[in-house]
Parts: sequence; structure tokens; C-alpha cells
Amino acid sequence: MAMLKVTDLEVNYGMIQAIQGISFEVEQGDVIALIGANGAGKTTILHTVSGLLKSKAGKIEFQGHDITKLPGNKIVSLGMAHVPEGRRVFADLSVLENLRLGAYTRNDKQEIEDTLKMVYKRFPRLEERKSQLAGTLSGGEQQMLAMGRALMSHPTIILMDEPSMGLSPIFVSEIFDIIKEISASGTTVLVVEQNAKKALSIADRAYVLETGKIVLDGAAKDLLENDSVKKAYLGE
Amino acid sequence: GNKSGADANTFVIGGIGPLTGDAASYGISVKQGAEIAVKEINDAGGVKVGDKSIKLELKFEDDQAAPDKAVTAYNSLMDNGMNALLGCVTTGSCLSVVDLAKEDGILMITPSGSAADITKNDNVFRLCFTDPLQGETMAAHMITDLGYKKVAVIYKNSDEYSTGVYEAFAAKVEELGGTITTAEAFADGEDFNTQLTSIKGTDAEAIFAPIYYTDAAHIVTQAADLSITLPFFGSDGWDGILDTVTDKSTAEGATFLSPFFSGDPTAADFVAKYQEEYDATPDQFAADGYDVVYVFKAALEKAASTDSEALISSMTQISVDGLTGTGISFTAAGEPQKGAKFLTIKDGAYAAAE
Amino acid sequence: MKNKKIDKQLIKNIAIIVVVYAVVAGLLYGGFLTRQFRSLLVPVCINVILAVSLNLTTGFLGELTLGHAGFMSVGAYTGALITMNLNLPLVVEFPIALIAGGLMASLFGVIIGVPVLRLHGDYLAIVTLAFGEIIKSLINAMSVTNGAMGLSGIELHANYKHFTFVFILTILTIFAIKNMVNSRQGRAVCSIRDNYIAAEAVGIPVSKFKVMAFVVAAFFAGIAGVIYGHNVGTLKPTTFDYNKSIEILVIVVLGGMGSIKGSIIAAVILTILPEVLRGADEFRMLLYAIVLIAMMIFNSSQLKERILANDIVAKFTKVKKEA
Amino acid sequence: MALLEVKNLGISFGGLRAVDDFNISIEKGCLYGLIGPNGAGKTTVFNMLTGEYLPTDGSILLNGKNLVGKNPAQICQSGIARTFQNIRLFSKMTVLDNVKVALHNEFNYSLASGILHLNKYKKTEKAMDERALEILEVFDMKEQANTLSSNLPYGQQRKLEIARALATNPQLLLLDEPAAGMNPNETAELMDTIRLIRDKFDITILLIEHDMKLVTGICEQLTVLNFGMVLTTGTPDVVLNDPEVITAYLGE
Amino acid sequence: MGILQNILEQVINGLRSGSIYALIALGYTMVYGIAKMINFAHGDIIMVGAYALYVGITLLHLPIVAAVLFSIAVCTILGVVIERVAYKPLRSAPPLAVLITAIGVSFLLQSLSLLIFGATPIPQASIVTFEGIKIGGVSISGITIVTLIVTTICMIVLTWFIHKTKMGSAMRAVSEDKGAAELMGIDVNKTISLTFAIGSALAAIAGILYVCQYQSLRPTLGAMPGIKAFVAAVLGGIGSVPGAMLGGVILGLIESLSKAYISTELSDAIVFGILVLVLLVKPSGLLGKIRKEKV
Ligand SMILES: Nc1ncnc2c1ncn2[C@@H]1O[C@H](COP(=O)(O)OP(=O)(O)OP(=O)(O)O)[C@@H](O)[C@H]1O
Ligand SMILES: Nc1ncnc2c1ncn2[C@@H]1O[C@H](COP(=O)(O)OP(=O)(O)OP(=O)(O)O)[C@@H](O)[C@H]1O
Ligand SMILES: [Mg+2]
Ligand SMILES: [Mg+2]
Repeated sequence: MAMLKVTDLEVNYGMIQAIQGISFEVEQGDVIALIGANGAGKTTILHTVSGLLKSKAGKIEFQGHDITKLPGNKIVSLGMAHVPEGRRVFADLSVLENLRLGAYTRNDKQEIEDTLKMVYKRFPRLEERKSQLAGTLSGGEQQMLAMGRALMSHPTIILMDEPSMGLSPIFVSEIFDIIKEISASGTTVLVVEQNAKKALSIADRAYVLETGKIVLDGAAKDLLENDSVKKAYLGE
Repeated sequence: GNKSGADANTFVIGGIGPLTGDAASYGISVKQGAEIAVKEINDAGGVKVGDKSIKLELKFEDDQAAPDKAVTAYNSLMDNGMNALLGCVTTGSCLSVVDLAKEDGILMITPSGSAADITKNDNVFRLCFTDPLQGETMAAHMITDLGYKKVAVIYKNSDEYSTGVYEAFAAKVEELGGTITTAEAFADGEDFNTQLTSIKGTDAEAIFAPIYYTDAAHIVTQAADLSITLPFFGSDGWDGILDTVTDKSTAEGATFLSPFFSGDPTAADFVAKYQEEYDATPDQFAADGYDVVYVFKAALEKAASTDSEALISSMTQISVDGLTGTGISFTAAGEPQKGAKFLTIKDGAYAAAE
Repeated sequence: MKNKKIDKQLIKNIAIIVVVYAVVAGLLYGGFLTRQFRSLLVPVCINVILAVSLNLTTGFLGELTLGHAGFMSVGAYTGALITMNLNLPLVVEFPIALIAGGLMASLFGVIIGVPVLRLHGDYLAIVTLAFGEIIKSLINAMSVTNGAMGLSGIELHANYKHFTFVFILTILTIFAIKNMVNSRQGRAVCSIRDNYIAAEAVGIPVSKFKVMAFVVAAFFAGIAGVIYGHNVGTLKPTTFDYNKSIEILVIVVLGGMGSIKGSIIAAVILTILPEVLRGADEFRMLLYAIVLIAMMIFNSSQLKERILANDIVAKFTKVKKEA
Repeated sequence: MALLEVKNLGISFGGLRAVDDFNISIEKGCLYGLIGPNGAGKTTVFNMLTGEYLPTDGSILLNGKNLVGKNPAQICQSGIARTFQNIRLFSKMTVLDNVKVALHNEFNYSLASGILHLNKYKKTEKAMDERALEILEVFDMKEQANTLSSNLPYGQQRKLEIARALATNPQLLLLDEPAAGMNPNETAELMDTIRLIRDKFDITILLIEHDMKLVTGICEQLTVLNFGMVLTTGTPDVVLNDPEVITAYLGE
Repeated sequence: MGILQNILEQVINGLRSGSIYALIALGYTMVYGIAKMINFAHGDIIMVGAYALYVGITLLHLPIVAAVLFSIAVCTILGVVIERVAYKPLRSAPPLAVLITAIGVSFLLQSLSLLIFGATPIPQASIVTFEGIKIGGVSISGITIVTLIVTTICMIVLTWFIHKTKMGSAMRAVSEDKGAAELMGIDVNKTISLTFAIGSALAAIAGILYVCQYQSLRPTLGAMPGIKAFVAAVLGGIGSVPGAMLGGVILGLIESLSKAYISTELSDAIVFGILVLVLLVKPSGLLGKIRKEKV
């Protein structure tokens, strides 16, 4: 059974229909990439899946539960984490407080400490700056924090909205390594990326989005070879 | 408009006063006092005007003690066929409608608007004392009758009534050879400790507080807390204080000017009715409202007509025995002629001062 | 292409004004208005002027202002003292009073400008509230203003009999503010609201325009004050307290911040509403509160969006929204 | 003389020395890149150049005139414009108005003529509209002129920011990660636009970017910042092959 | 009587009103800091708390402790209900819209209490029977001491709660970004309700101590303290709990001393003038952090 199943999803902003009937499935442990031009509706999909936006029509199922109408916080406690577009770290809270909030749904202190250590290991900069206010971090540092915060909840699925945005080349590779690692440890990943080449190279499956509709989907490595994808999204 | 009162057998008295907001208690008292009077009169068959008997109707509008709202209240009442105005309750509102009433030529009697200017037009009369008169009377009482030399004052400088009484008082005290040791003002609020502490630091022999009972209650309570034992003197606004303090002994000995005393045997009937109807002891405002209605009645009877002009000219010819005085009559200038009573608080109750 | 559109809009606006005036004046001079409504004409205009001018600082500059009544009182007292002491014919002294009242109020706007340069948000809101209270307290303590006794016997140069003149003043105010908002200066003011860091970065002298917004708003509040004084005939300091400022703010927010048309409509509704509710006696303020809350909730509800999305309504409201 | 001459620039936040002894010299007409790891201090340098932050030490000379101590609006008027790493548009205004705000100092009329809609107002506004549309044209955004800026997709918002900065008629344009959030095609388009601006408007450009394709594609000079200090400066092929730069920044 | 003693007495007078302002400002700051709204109805919840105490003691004849708990319970429930009915529908509306709704709620509560209890002030004796202490001829009343102690305890507990507990950091997260907080698994509605519950409970306590201090009830009793608390909260620095307390006490002191030694007529002008000056020197209040947005 699919871990996440989206059927005929439609989402509106006021009068504008941003998502016009989209269906896709995500299998346990997979890395799924969503690619598309600016304004195609990628962020909108992630927001709707994690409950920040309400859909106009369609159905979203997560691990067999119908979560279409569930509020965001309930969905998160089912094991979903979301690294949102624009990072949205809590600017007035310290780095450590941000990370601890990531583990809000968890209760076992020891496990939380272990995860914290793991996050610090991945992003040493965060440990160096643990008492700095998140709002004063550099753009890239905030991106790391957003990622670390999502990992703190120990999710079964993680949605990432342009995780490589604003990161230095060395860190971009690092981020994709992390995605691979996360997925290897059994966590499912749904990633939206402008860096389509990198995204497709680590993904299992991918969907191509154009103005609110899925126009193409398939195994990531096939899409890498697809001419129209190459032309439109890989800059080749 | 719907001139419901145009019917020849009812005389519509319009009332204006604050029914909501900070000053609501005064307006509500006036309204309720007037309602009792209207009911009494109507139950007794109405007012004999010439050879027919007409009923009174009271329409009371809220003005939140704001002059601009008083103007619309007035006009709304005119739309509804007002024949004469009972109001306004507060000075500022009175001033904003006096000229309108003059233009319409109707009789206006304010129960409690005390600034001198209100009665400048000849269609306007007043039931209560003017501010200057009160200030002067109290000054004479304190300096000449009781022999105080040094007096401290607390007054509300955002209130025209309080300021008016205070200014006349201060001038008179000086004239009579006394001194004001300190005049402490306040604008709002319930904390008077600072002012009282300042007074404590002077050698005043008595405190004069020309304010309403709501503030006076705080002042006597806080003065007791600060162990101030100086005697208090007040203006007519003090009436009602005993129902507002938690500890009546704090107000013990306070003396104030009041035309009305709820403990007076002549008022017993009214007090009983009021208590039954509204579950409260009437204060001076209620008595004022009540009396104004009876003044209207007397004027109607005297004029033998509901015509405004006739009513106005009959005003100087009537004499009314009311709650706020016996044989109340009015001068052509619109001022009442009635005796002032000094009330004092004795053993936790109002008593006529000797 | 743009110019043509503006002209069309202008013609439409003028048509609306003429129609509104014709209807109201017809009712008034034809004697069809009740006295209650007649006495509301000028207050409605005053509140429109107040709301439209407050919209400049609160809606367009984006700074919560809690002391607008303070400016109004400065204008009211200045104007009243002038006409009471000048004894010239109305046509001479009243315009002088209006201009002097406006200028005096804007002088206070300049004084408020100093903190405006350093503060924003709630800190500035408190300072505007403080200024309003300081002005009230000074008026209370001064002798020219006759302290708590206030002024009375002010000539009624601006009551319903002078409705046409007051109406023209109101229209002039609306046009002035609207034009200012659509000018280079107005854009600068709006850019400060939207993102003051970016505004600075594109070279907008932020301080200058913040002060300018306050000064212009104060000027018109002062004018409203002058009209107020000459409509009611009496002035007392407590009229211009913080509650009055709040009353104007309520109008602006209900009408929609940054919407001049909204301010006008809300001013009309909120001035008339409590009067219409007079019949409800002691439940009046209760009803007023409930209606206010309900309107605010409705204003940002989906129901409203749905109604507005409705074809017919959309056609109608589009016309209204363009300004 | 170089257009921009920065000497020994430094700033501390509490105990953190975010930028230290930063020197850069940019010739007129150059397309200059500022790169470096996350948190190296690049944006902070921009903030000091534009007067957002007051440097703890050092000097900033534009055409030989010192800019330290001036406020952002004054610096903009002296000829430096910028875009922001996290987009800052005038969100409740249309695209056209966003640009017109930036034309504020280029076009002038008094408050009185604005309020009274005098002729001067009409003429100037018309000229402003024309100029703004001309600039939008460069970014291929003329159609969106009347769209609310917050309703634009991310990529266009970035472009609008550049257009707005351009409208202030700067000598030096600072772009903070202009290609962030753009896909390779859009980035390629952006590269053309940046080159076009430089040539058409005769503007010097200093940009921060992590997208190496853009950096190698258009930058003529690079400075690499690491831990607040300059690691190296030079042409792209030299700098990007520097082993130190590879370990600190590029990886692989 | 010595001038020194007089000054000391005036300082104590300042503490007396200042301690009340401080307590009110705490609840104010709580809602203000977390829900990011100026809750103009806060003063009126104080009024409700005061009336509830009166109802408990005088009408229901409850023992004092029960009456206090009754008052707190009434306000807490009222606060949560108001939030649910009047503020929650406006979650995505601009903050000023919520402010106006709060003003509407304030009118509503005032007119309800006017209808129920009437306009005439109702006397209510203090429940604090502790006499107070006398130091060198200067006495400090029991209620002042109790208020100061209660305020200090509230401040410490509140600071600890907001900064050291999980619920507290959830509140701060919600105050910054509701969407992101939801993504952390935080129930935004519940958190905001809790904020209002705590704020209103504090308002009840303030209302109780307020009646004990001034011993009289009227429908508009909360209006002035509400504004003063707002001023105190801003003076102390928005969102800072210790700042609210400091702001309240200082406001009381300024008021008292300026009335005593400068002018009672102009005291409002002086108090607000000082406030403006303080903010000009410290634009983010006494204990507020200057948070310059990172660009
Ligand atoms: N709050 C909003 N109100 C109105 N329209 C919106 C809103 N947010 C997004 N849109 C519109 O919805 C569409 C999809 O936007 P979305 O942000 O999902 O795109 P995206 O694929 O994530 O793009 P990007 O790569 O720029 O992040 C766009 O046309 C956008 O303009
Ligand atoms: N206002 C501030 N207070 C404290 N620290 C700050 C402040 N501004 C920046 N910093 C710190 O200074 C360092 C440099 O930040 P800056 O934003 O300049 O980095 P950057 O080079 O632009 O990085 P990125 O590529 O990730 O955007 C960072 O470590 C950041 O945390
Ligand atoms: Mg997106
Ligand atoms: Mg940066």
C-alpha cells in the first residue's frame, strides 16, 4: 500500500485555482521528486499535504488514514515533517529552542537528546551557534536549521521545499547526501527542487508539474534522459 | 417623523442624560425619579389643563454626557413630539442644546445642570443650585459659621461642575479671610492617596471636596486608611455616598449641601416607591428628576394650556412643594428659589445638620 | 491608456458626488428629513473627514494612531476662539478659523513627528495616545480654553444650515487625501508601510515622509475639529479623549485600511448606527457592540468572499473597489 | 580610480567577528562576484555597503567619497542599489508602483501639485509610467505591470526586485543571490538579463551567488569570503581552481 | 511631619497604584506578547473578575477562598470563550481588525454589566484583612504588600513558564509564525486558548486585588486600568514579563511623585510626557530587546 496517496487534488487561492486535479503516490522509503517551473504549484502541494492549506477537492491519505481535513498539527504528529519554503525558522528563538520545538510531538527525553546529537553531527554550525537567535543566522545557516528542526521530529516522511536553496555548493552536495541517508534509514522523502538534475539523480520517482497539473511522471532515471525534461528543467 | 405625542391628550416630556458610559448613574437616577413622578401623576388621573385632563409621557434619551450626542438626542426627541425638555443632566450637554430649545421655543428645565450660563435664555430653568452659589454657600458655612481658617480642597479638574464650585468657593474663602492651604486636582481614576498625603502635609483644618459621591467614596475610604481625621465638606454631589462606601464610619461627620435627604419624613413615600420599583435608594438626582416633573405639572396647571409660550411665562408664577425643597419658585432669570439643606453623616446615616 | 481610465474614474466619482449631494440636499431643503437625521448630516461629514485623514497615517503609512482626537481638539479650540473673538462676517471669519485650526493642528503634527522618527509599531501607538492625553490635559489646565468648563456659545457656522459648505469641505478633503495617496509622496508613504527597509534602500527618506503623513492627517483632523465646534456650539476637553480617537480608528479599520471609499462608507454607517438603535433604549450599546463585532468578523469571513465572488455582487463591488 | 574602494572593513555582533579586514576594489563596468560558504559574511558586507549596518571599522569609498555613516536612503542616492537575499517587495502595491517608488528621486514635483493634480503632476506621472514600463520591459514583465507584487511567483518577484533597484539609477548594483529558487533555464535567462543591464544601463554589478553556473558564466572577477575574511581574489578560472576554495566552498 | 517622611509616603502611594498596574500589565503582556494583539477587552475582564468576586461573596455567600476561585474560573472561561467566538474567526485578518473586535468586546462586557448590575457603584469590602506594617511612622497597607507579593510571584512563574517549559516555547513559536508552529505539531488554537486562559486568570486576580484596594464596583472600572496597563507594558518593553512589572511600578511612582511635587492639574500631561521621553531614549521600552530585523 502506498504510504502517501493523493487523489484528484484541487487547491484554490481565493478565485485562482492553483492545483487543478493532481494524483500521485509515494511508497514507503522512496525519494520522490517534484519538479516544475516557478509558480507551477509545487509549494502549494506540499502545503496542502501537510495541512497548512485546505484543499477544495480531492483526497489525501497517509498510512491509510484520510488526512484531507485534518489540521496540520495532527498530521505532523502522525509522523510527517515539512521543511517549508522560505525556511520559516522562529526568528526570536534560539537555535536550540528551534530544534527542541522540532521534537514537540515527542516525549522521550533520551531519544530527543540522541536525535539532537545526530543533528549537531550533521550540521556542526548549528551546535556552534546553538544560543544565537535564529533570525540573525545567515540564509544558509537558517536553511540548515530548518532541515535540522524537521529531523528532530524523527519523521516517517519528510517533505522538503527547495532544501538546497541558498546553500553553498559544498553544502548542496551535503544536503543530497543527507537525503540519501535519510531515505536509507527508512524515511520517505518528498522533495521539491529547482536543482532538477541533482534531485532526479537521487530520486526513485519524479513528477513534473506545469501550471497546477502533472504533465509527466516516471522513474527518476528515465526522466533524466527525457528530452523535454532535459530541455525545460535541466538546462541542457 | 412619527409624531406620536402630537395627540392633544398627552404631554410629552423629553429627557436627556447619560444612560451609558462613565456618568450613567446620574442620568439613570434622573430618569427613574422622573418615571415615578409621571406614574404618580398619571395614576392620579393626569394633569388638569384648563378644563381637560391630560396624561404625561416621558421619553428619555441617552447622550453619554457628550454635547454632540445631546444635540442628536434633542432632535430625535423633537421628531417624536417632545413638548418640553427635562434636561440635560450634565452641564456640557445642557449648553449644547439651550440654543436649540430657544429656537424651538419650548420650555426646558434642567434637573442638575449647574453652570451659570445654562439659564441665559429665558425659556430655560434650573432646579438645582448653580455651581457658584454652592461654592459660596459652603465657603460661608465653613468660614463664617464654623470658624475654619485653613481649608484644603480636592476637586476634579476635568469636570465643569467640580471646577465651577471650587472656583467660587476659593474666591469666597479668600473674601471671608480664610486660606486654601492646597487645592489638589484629579482628572480620573480611583486613587487619591497622593492628593490626601499632600493635604496631610499641610496644616489644613478641614477638607472641601466639591465632587460626586462616587469619587467621594474613594476619598473618605483612602483618607481613613491614611489616618486623616480632618472633617470633610462636600457639595450636593455627595448625596448617595453612604450606599457606595464599604465602611460607613469613614464618611462619619462629613457635611454637605443637599436639597434632598432620603431620610426626610416627607420623602418617605417617594423613597419607598423608588425602592420597590428599582431596588435602590434614590439619590439627589432621582429627587431632581421627580421634582422637575412636578414643576411641569404645576406650570401646565397654571398656564391652563400646553402651549410653550404660556408654560414659560407661567414658570415664574408657580410654587411647588417638592422633595428638594418646599415652596420652590423660579426667578425670571431661571434660577430656583429654595432653601439649601446641610446634611451631615451621623452614626452612619444622613441627618440634617443643625 | 492609463490616463483615459483615470478620467473615466474621475467622471464617475463626480457623478456619484453630484447624485449624493442632490439626494441629501433635496431631502434636507425639501424638509423631508427628520430633525434627528438632519442633525446627523454634519457629524457624518466630520467623521468622514476624520476617518479619511486618519487613514493616511493608519492605513497608508501603517502606523497605529491612538491620538487623532487630540489633533481634532486643537483645531476645534483654535477655530472656536477665532470666531468667538473676531466678530467678522461668517464668510470671512469661518474660513480663517478653518485654516488656522488646520494649521495649528498640523503644528502639533510636527511636534509628534519627533518621536515618529524614532519609533514604530506599538511603541509609536502609545506615544500618539500619550500626545492625545497631553493635549487634553493641557486644554483642561489652560485659561484661554476655559479649562474644564469649556467654551460655549460658539457661533453655529457649520450646522445643518450650512450643509452645502460642509459637504464641499468634506469632498475637498477626500480629494486631497486621495490625490496625495496617488502621488509620488503617497507612494513613498505606502512603501514605508509595506517594507520600510526596502523603502530606505530605494532612496526614500523615510523620516520625512512619516512626518509628512502625520502633518497632513493632523491638518484635516484640525479642520474637522473646527467644523465640530461650530456645529455643536460647545467644546469641552473630555469630548476629545482617547475614546473619541478609538471611535475614529474603528471607522477606519471597519472600512478597510487604505481604502478611502471604505472609510467614507464606514463613517456614514457608524455615525448613523447608534442613532438608529435609539429605539432599543438600554440595549443600545449592547446592540452596537454586537453589531460591531459581527461586522468585523463578517468582514474577514469566507462568507463575505463568497458573496463578493458572486457574479452580480462582483460587478457591483468592482465599481466601488477601484478607488 | 576604481568605482568602489573598500578598505579594512570589519564588523562585530557581540562577540562574533562577522567580517574582518575586508578589502575590495571594483572597476567601473565590472561584473564582480562575491562568493563563500554559508555564514561567511557576504550579506553582511552588502549590509555595510548599503548603510544597514554601521561597520565597526574600515572605509567605503564610492568614486572617492566615503559612505560610512550615511543612512541607506542617502547611500542609495549616492548611487548604490541592492536586492535582498530574502525578497522585500512592497507587497500591497502593484508591480508598476513598486518600480515607481524607486523612481522617487529621479522625478520630482511638489506635494501641492500632487494634491491639486496640477499639470506638472500629470506630466511627471506620465513620464514615470513610461520609464517604469521601459525598465519592466527589460525584464519581460510589462504584462504584469498591474499585478499585485505579492501575487507573483517567486522567480518573478526576484526579477522585480532587480528592476526596482535599477530604477533608482544606480552606479553600482548589489545583487544578493539573484538566482536562488530559479531553475537552470530561468537562471540562464537571468544571466542574459544581468549582462544586458550592465551593457545597456552602463552599471557596475557586484553579486553574491551560490550557483556556480551563473558565477562562472558572467562574473569577470571574484572575491571569496571565508569566516569573514577574504580568502582570495581573482578571475573565476584562477579562483575556482584554488585548492583552498575547493575545500572550503566548492567541495569534490 | 518631616519632608522626608512625606516623600516616603508618596513613594509608597506610588507603589500602591503601581503594584496594581504591574499586575494588570502582566496579563496584558501575556496576551499581547503571544497572540500579538492589543487586547482592549483585558480591562473589562478585570471588571468581570471584580464583579464575580462580589457575586461570590455577597450574593452566593461563598467562603472567601471559594469566591476567589469562582472569580478566577469565571474569567478564565470568559477569556477562552471570547477568544473562540470573537478572535478566532479573525486569525488570518490583519492585527488591527482584531484590535477593533477587542474594542467591540470591551463595549459588550461593559454594557452587559451595566444591564445586569446597574450604573450605581456597588461597594465591596476588601477581602484582605491583613493590616499592613509601619516603618518609622510610614505605614504600608496590607493590600499593597499583598499585591506586590502576588505580582512578583506571578511574574516569576510566568517568566519561568514562558521560557522554560515546552508549552511556553510553543507559545512563543505560535506568536512568531502560526503556520510553522503547526508544522512542529503544535495545536495553534489550543495554545492561543491557553494564552487567553492564563491572561484572563491573571486579569481575575488583578480584578480581585483591585476591588480590595478601591472597594467599589462599576461597569467602567476596567477602562482606565486597562489603558494604564497597556502604557505600563509598552513602557517596560513589549512582550517582556519583567518589563511589564517594572513598567507598572514605575508608572505608579511617576504618577504619584508628579502629582505630589509638580502639579496635580497637569499630572496626566507630565506622566505621559515622561513616557514619551523614556521611549525616545529607549525606543523599545525599559527592558525590551531592540530587535533589528536582519536584512
Ligand atoms: N497566497 C497566494 N495567493 C494567491 N496566489 C498564490 C498564493 N500563493 C501562490 N499563489 C499562486 O499559486 C501558483 C502556485 O504557486 P506555488 O507557490 O505553489 O508555486 P511553486 O511551484 O512552489 O513555485 P516556486 O518555484 O516559485 O516556489 C502561482 O501562480 C502563485 O502565483
Ligand atoms: N544581526 C546579527 N546578529 C548576530 N549575528 C549576525 C547578524 N547578522 C549576521 N550575523 C552572523 O554573521 C555571519 C555572516 O552572516 P551573513 O548573512 O553575512 O552570511 P552570508 O555570507 O550571507 O551567508 P549565506 O550564504 O548563508 O547567506 C553569520 O554567521 C550570521 O549568523
Ligand atoms: Mg515554491
Ligand atoms: Mg547571505
